[in-house]
Amino acid sequence: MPPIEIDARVIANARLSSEYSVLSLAAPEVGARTEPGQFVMVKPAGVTDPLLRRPFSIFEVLRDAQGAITGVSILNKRAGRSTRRLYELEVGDVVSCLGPLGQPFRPVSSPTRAWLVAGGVGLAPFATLAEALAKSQTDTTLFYGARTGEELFYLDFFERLGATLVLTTENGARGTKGRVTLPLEAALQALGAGDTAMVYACGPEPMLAAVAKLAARYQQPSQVSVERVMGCGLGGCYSCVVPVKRRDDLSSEAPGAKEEHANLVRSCISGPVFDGAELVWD
Amino acid sequence: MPPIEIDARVIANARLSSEYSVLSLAAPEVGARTEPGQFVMVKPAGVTDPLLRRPFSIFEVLRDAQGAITGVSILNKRAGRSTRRLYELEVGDVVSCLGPLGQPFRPVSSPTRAWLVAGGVGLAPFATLAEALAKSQTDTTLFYGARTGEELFYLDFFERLGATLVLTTENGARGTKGRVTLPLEAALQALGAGDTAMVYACGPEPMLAAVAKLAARYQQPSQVSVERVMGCGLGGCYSCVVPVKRRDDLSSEAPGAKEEHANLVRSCISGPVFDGAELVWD
Amino acid sequence: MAPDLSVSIGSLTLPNPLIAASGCFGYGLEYDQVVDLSLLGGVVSKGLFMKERQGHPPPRIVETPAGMINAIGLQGIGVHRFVKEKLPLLRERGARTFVNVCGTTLDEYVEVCKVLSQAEGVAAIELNISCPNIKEGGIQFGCSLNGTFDVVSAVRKATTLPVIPKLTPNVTDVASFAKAAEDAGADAVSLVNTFLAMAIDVETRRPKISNVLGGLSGPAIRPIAVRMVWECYQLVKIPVIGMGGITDARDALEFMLAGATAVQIGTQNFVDPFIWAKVLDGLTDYLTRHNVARLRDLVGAFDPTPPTAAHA
Amino acid sequence: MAPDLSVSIGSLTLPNPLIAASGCFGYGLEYDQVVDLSLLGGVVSKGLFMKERQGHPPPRIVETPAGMINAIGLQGIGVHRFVKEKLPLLRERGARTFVNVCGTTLDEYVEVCKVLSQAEGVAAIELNISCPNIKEGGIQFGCSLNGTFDVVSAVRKATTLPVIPKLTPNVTDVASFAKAAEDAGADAVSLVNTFLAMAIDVETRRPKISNVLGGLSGPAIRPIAVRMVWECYQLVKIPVIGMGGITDARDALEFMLAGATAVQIGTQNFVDPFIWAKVLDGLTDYLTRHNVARLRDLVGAFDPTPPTAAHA
Ligand SMILES: Cc1cc2nc3c(=O)[nH]c(=O)nc-3n(C[C@H](O)[C@H](O)[C@H](O)COP(=O)(O)OP(=O)(O)OC[C@H]3O[C@@H](n4cnc5c(N)ncnc54)[C@H](O)[C@@H]3O)c2cc1C
Ligand SMILES: Cc1cc2nc3c(=O)[nH]c(=O)nc-3n(C[C@H](O)[C@H](O)[C@H](O)COP(=O)(O)OP(=O)(O)OC[C@H]3O[C@@H](n4cnc5c(N)ncnc54)[C@H](O)[C@@H]3O)c2cc1C
Ligand SMILES: Cc1cc2nc3c(=O)[nH]c(=O)nc-3n(C[C@H](O)[C@H](O)[C@H](O)COP(=O)(O)O)c2cc1C
Ligand SMILES: Cc1cc2nc3c(=O)[nH]c(=O)nc-3n(C[C@H](O)[C@H](O)[C@H](O)COP(=O)(O)O)c2cc1C
Ligand code: FES
Ligand code: FES
Repeated sequence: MPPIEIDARVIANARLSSEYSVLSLAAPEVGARTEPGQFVMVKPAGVTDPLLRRPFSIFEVLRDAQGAITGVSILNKRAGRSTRRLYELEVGDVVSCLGPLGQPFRPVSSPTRAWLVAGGVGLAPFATLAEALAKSQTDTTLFYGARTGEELFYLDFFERLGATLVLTTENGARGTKGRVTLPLEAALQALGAGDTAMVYACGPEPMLAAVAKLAARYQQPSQVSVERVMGCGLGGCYSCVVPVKRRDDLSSEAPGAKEEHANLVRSCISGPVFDGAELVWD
Repeated sequence: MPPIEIDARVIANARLSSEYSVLSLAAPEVGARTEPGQFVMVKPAGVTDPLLRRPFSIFEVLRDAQGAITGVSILNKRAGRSTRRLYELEVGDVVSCLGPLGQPFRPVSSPTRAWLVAGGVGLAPFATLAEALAKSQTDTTLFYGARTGEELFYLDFFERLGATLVLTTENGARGTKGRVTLPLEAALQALGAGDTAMVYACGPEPMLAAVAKLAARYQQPSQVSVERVMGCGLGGCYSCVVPVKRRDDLSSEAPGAKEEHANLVRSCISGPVFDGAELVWD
Repeated sequence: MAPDLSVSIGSLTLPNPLIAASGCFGYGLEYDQVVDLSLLGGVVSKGLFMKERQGHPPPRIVETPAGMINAIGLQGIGVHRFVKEKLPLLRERGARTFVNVCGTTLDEYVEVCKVLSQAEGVAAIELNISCPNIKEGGIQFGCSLNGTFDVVSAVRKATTLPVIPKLTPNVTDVASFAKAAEDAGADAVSLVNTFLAMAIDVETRRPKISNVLGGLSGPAIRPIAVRMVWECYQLVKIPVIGMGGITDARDALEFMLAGATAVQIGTQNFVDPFIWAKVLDGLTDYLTRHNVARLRDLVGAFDPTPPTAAHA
Repeated sequence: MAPDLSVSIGSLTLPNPLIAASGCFGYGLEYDQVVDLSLLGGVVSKGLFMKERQGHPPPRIVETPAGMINAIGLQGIGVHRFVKEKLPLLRERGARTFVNVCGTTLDEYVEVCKVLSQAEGVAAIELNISCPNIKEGGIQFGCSLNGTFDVVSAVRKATTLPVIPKLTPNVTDVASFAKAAEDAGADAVSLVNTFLAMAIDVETRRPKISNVLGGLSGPAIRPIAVRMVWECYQLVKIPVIGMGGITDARDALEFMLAGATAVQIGTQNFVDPFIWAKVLDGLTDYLTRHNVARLRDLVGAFDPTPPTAAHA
């Protein structure tokens, strides 16, 4: 289905902290097409600075009391100019929203377990994924790491869906002290022979690399959502490339290519979700 | 007194029509220093596009119920990108405001009469001037021309101050049909021998030229407020020059200058108000 | 009657002057879902060498005031795969395909053009002698009058397709390069490619993109690009294709008034992939308001008489 | 301890690297009421010829995306009146005054510099060989390596004041011009002057400014200017003074990391005449955060190692 472009009104902009907000947009057409793990390219409407849109995972698909889809939300973390502007938007402001875009997560179902590994704002694509997994009653665990206890958001949401929560914080204020990969490795070790867990990950790239390597070490499959600087989100600019082992963009017979670094594919259309084993981590 | 720079909150933005609004700004320090005919350089705060500020006459000096100065307003007419943005501002938005700037009108007092000639948005500097003239009980007439009857604003305001109103519209819907110079010339003709009227004018440049020439023809003094594209409002950029006969910016002994066109002086600091007889009209 | 938007570039007639700029529209097919490619005046492919190329490591772009810097480094599938995999699909969709041709040597330019001459469905060749993002070839030709003349002459002999050298703005006198291209037999010139630029992250003191240097595009450069188009228009007789920061119909018309027969849209396509219909509507609206029957009559219709000083 | 913001340009030591750019600060005195001129690193005067000049008819400026085009045409009071009327007042205020010197001929440059050498209170001469807004002289020197060498050599012989040629960005290889200036005995170079540009009002089909062509300045050009400063820094040993679109401390630092010993602020001064204190505070804040004792240690401290691809 082709992406939609819509000037979406801000329905709400809930500040979760001085850095995080959940920006809810009246974009029912986008919500209706969304699959877990897809993203939107957004910018405040009518504004020429910033010039380019910015990519954000679709956090929630919003519904009214009757269950009709009313829009989407994004979990926005202030990182620079655009994200600061988005943080400051008020109800009624208008955001230009293009999406949904990209390859979604492939949900698993029982007996395979779903392990969602989120680092910080990497939680974003897992709300819709957890909903899909809950629907198919798949055994779901959220491994969720943040810097502090105050930056662990939406725990109720995931609990209500029946997910098991395994929390870590860097300062130890809540959950295990340390990185989210610690409890993940413990769980992988404890996994019964013959049991399978699909390890989904989203977060900072070093975390993604660690998660993908851990999953591989314990012979479990993984799907990771990468974040690259994106100019267009549609495959037009080639700014968002990631190195992959498989050559799905360049043919493998390409002369000379072998001497070069790994095959660079556009994460906006071939991703943002990739098989963790497929990516080249340096 | 040096100008003030202030990030002023929008107190009100009253749309008078689809093109005109009165934008009220919480800038008491600017209001406190304002003399009739001065201007401010404004732009929406925190915005880089448009980049440059735009000049606007100070329309009203705003006061609270106790008479304390609370800010200034501008009479904004949509002409391009900045003025459209200003038109669209809402209460609570912030405008970066620099002023007051420029040379004010020199008010006259009895027995000299004050004739204020306004074309369209050229009404703006006359609200504060009319107040000053009312205070000194100077006999004041407002000649006010607009395209249509709906574009004649703030008539009550001037009536309350005791000014005589002479209105013209291009479509004849209200007042005399035609240009504002028509009733002005009639009044000049009717002026008793020995009587003096100071003709103040603000409006489109062809109107200013016509008014200044009329005043001169009938041996009356005039003060006109000119509008040039301004980059800085402080004398820094030399973008706002107007040709004057007197050489107050270049010394008259300047060799070679005579062969060139008229002397160009910066209207932001030597104006915007000039003696009508001093300007070169082409 | 609806105004006539068609324009001609040598033997080529386009239904309208709006062309998707090279490197800003993938191979065209990426935009299949959002635009009907046949409605565009034309589509320029990403820059193509003989062989595949990986391009530069990311990060490859960074936003700057009213613009962006890119150093993609001409990642691409090579001319053979393009002809085999992309061209047939573009033809099917009714796209008028311009192929942006790169080379590290004069011979490579000629070879790529020969391959394209044998293919079906190529409307014209845009000779990329102006990419600031690769060290070998390319801009070396584009920054030397002799280099420009030589590569255009060589390609001219190798193909009967329209040849449109794309000029770099990173020179003192761009019009002299348009003239060299014309003298060498070019059918048109296109300009501008990007301005060599860089951005530093002051917190890390490192470059913001991996290649350090990249090319600046977007609205920021438009006033310079318009000036360059006007300079070329005054000096050469062949059509000029203008680009650099076009965001709407007004910008497109500014280039056409300055002498552009057609225009390309690059960066704005990232901002708004649905721009094409909006600009077409804007052109029609302008022509209707101004009572102009044929858009092509506006090419070079800029009147240099100074405006009046008073803005009121 | 407060970090040391001072920088040296040849024999000249400035308390900080922030200099008001020529043509963007009147003769300095216009800003007396809003800035303490002695707090600035320096103030560059408007461009001055021997004689007074009227400049171009208005409109002289137009805003463009993240920038502006100007064609003031060097309206000015001439060097004699400057020395008589402005210089004493600037001295009184403790301003370090750089004089921007123009000429229609090589002799005029020399004559103006001689007059300034005899005056009291001139910190340095900025040789304007790069104004795009006048036909005769100026940029003719700035666009030719020999012209640059000749005018700098001639002025070098005529004065003991520091000589700082101001380079135009409208050339293929700006660093070669910096080198020519260095070889001719310049004490430093400053860059960039404005980019030749134009804008057309599509409704009237007329130019937006009376001179048709003008110079583009402001944030739009910053990425190109930074690149040029870095190129010059790598090629010459004399200090480079950088400018082009600086709006805050971060932008100023970007130029210094790229190799600028000092920086000038032009267009942003129009946007915010109170910018100076803000940028000074920003510099101090940066140095404190990064634990750098002397700002000058950051000059050229750019590290070209590519950043990591992942932004998170
Ligand atoms: C598929 C995808 C999904 C994402 N989902 C979320 C999310 O749900 N919530 C969230 O807060 N953030 C998300 N991000 C990251 C978000 O896009 C960046 O934080 C944002 O672009 C920064 O913009 P800025 O103007 O605030 O920062 P800038 O000032 O532009 O830069 C700050 C940092 O952001 C990075 N960045 C800049 N532009 C882009 C871009 N176009 N794409 C990616 N990174 C960029 C820069 O490398 C830099 O490190 C996602 C990114 C991708 C690619
Ligand atoms: C001293 C003075 C007082 C003014 N008072 C008022 C007022 O009270 N109310 C009001 O509505 N307008 C007033 N103006 C005119 C107002 O400044 C312009 O309408 C405004 O700058 C247009 O900006 P824009 O971005 O909307 O238009 P643009 O898209 O920039 O241009 C539209 C028109 O406005 C003119 N213009 C652009 N920039 C400037 C500038 N910096 N200065 C002057 N003109 C410019 C252009 O020449 C053009 O004709 C005044 C101008 C001056 C010089
Ligand atoms: C991401 C990107 C990639 C580009 N790749 C090419 C290319 O492969 N070949 C080429 O000739 N120009 C390339 N360009 C330049 C554009 O075609 C165009 O000349 C330039 O961007 C100016 O137009 P714009 O301001 O509308 O983007 C590229 C530009 C961008 C932004
Ligand atoms: C209105 C205006 C007038 C200028 N006049 C001069 C001048 O007289 N001499 C000169 O060397 N540069 C002149 N310049 C160029 C500036 O000094 C500076 O080089 C350029 O604007 C880039 O810096 P910025 O982007 O900070 O403005 C002028 C620039 C502007 C905007
Ligand atoms: S973001 Fe443009 S190709 Fe992926
Ligand atoms: S507006 Fe800058 S000098 Fe008058």
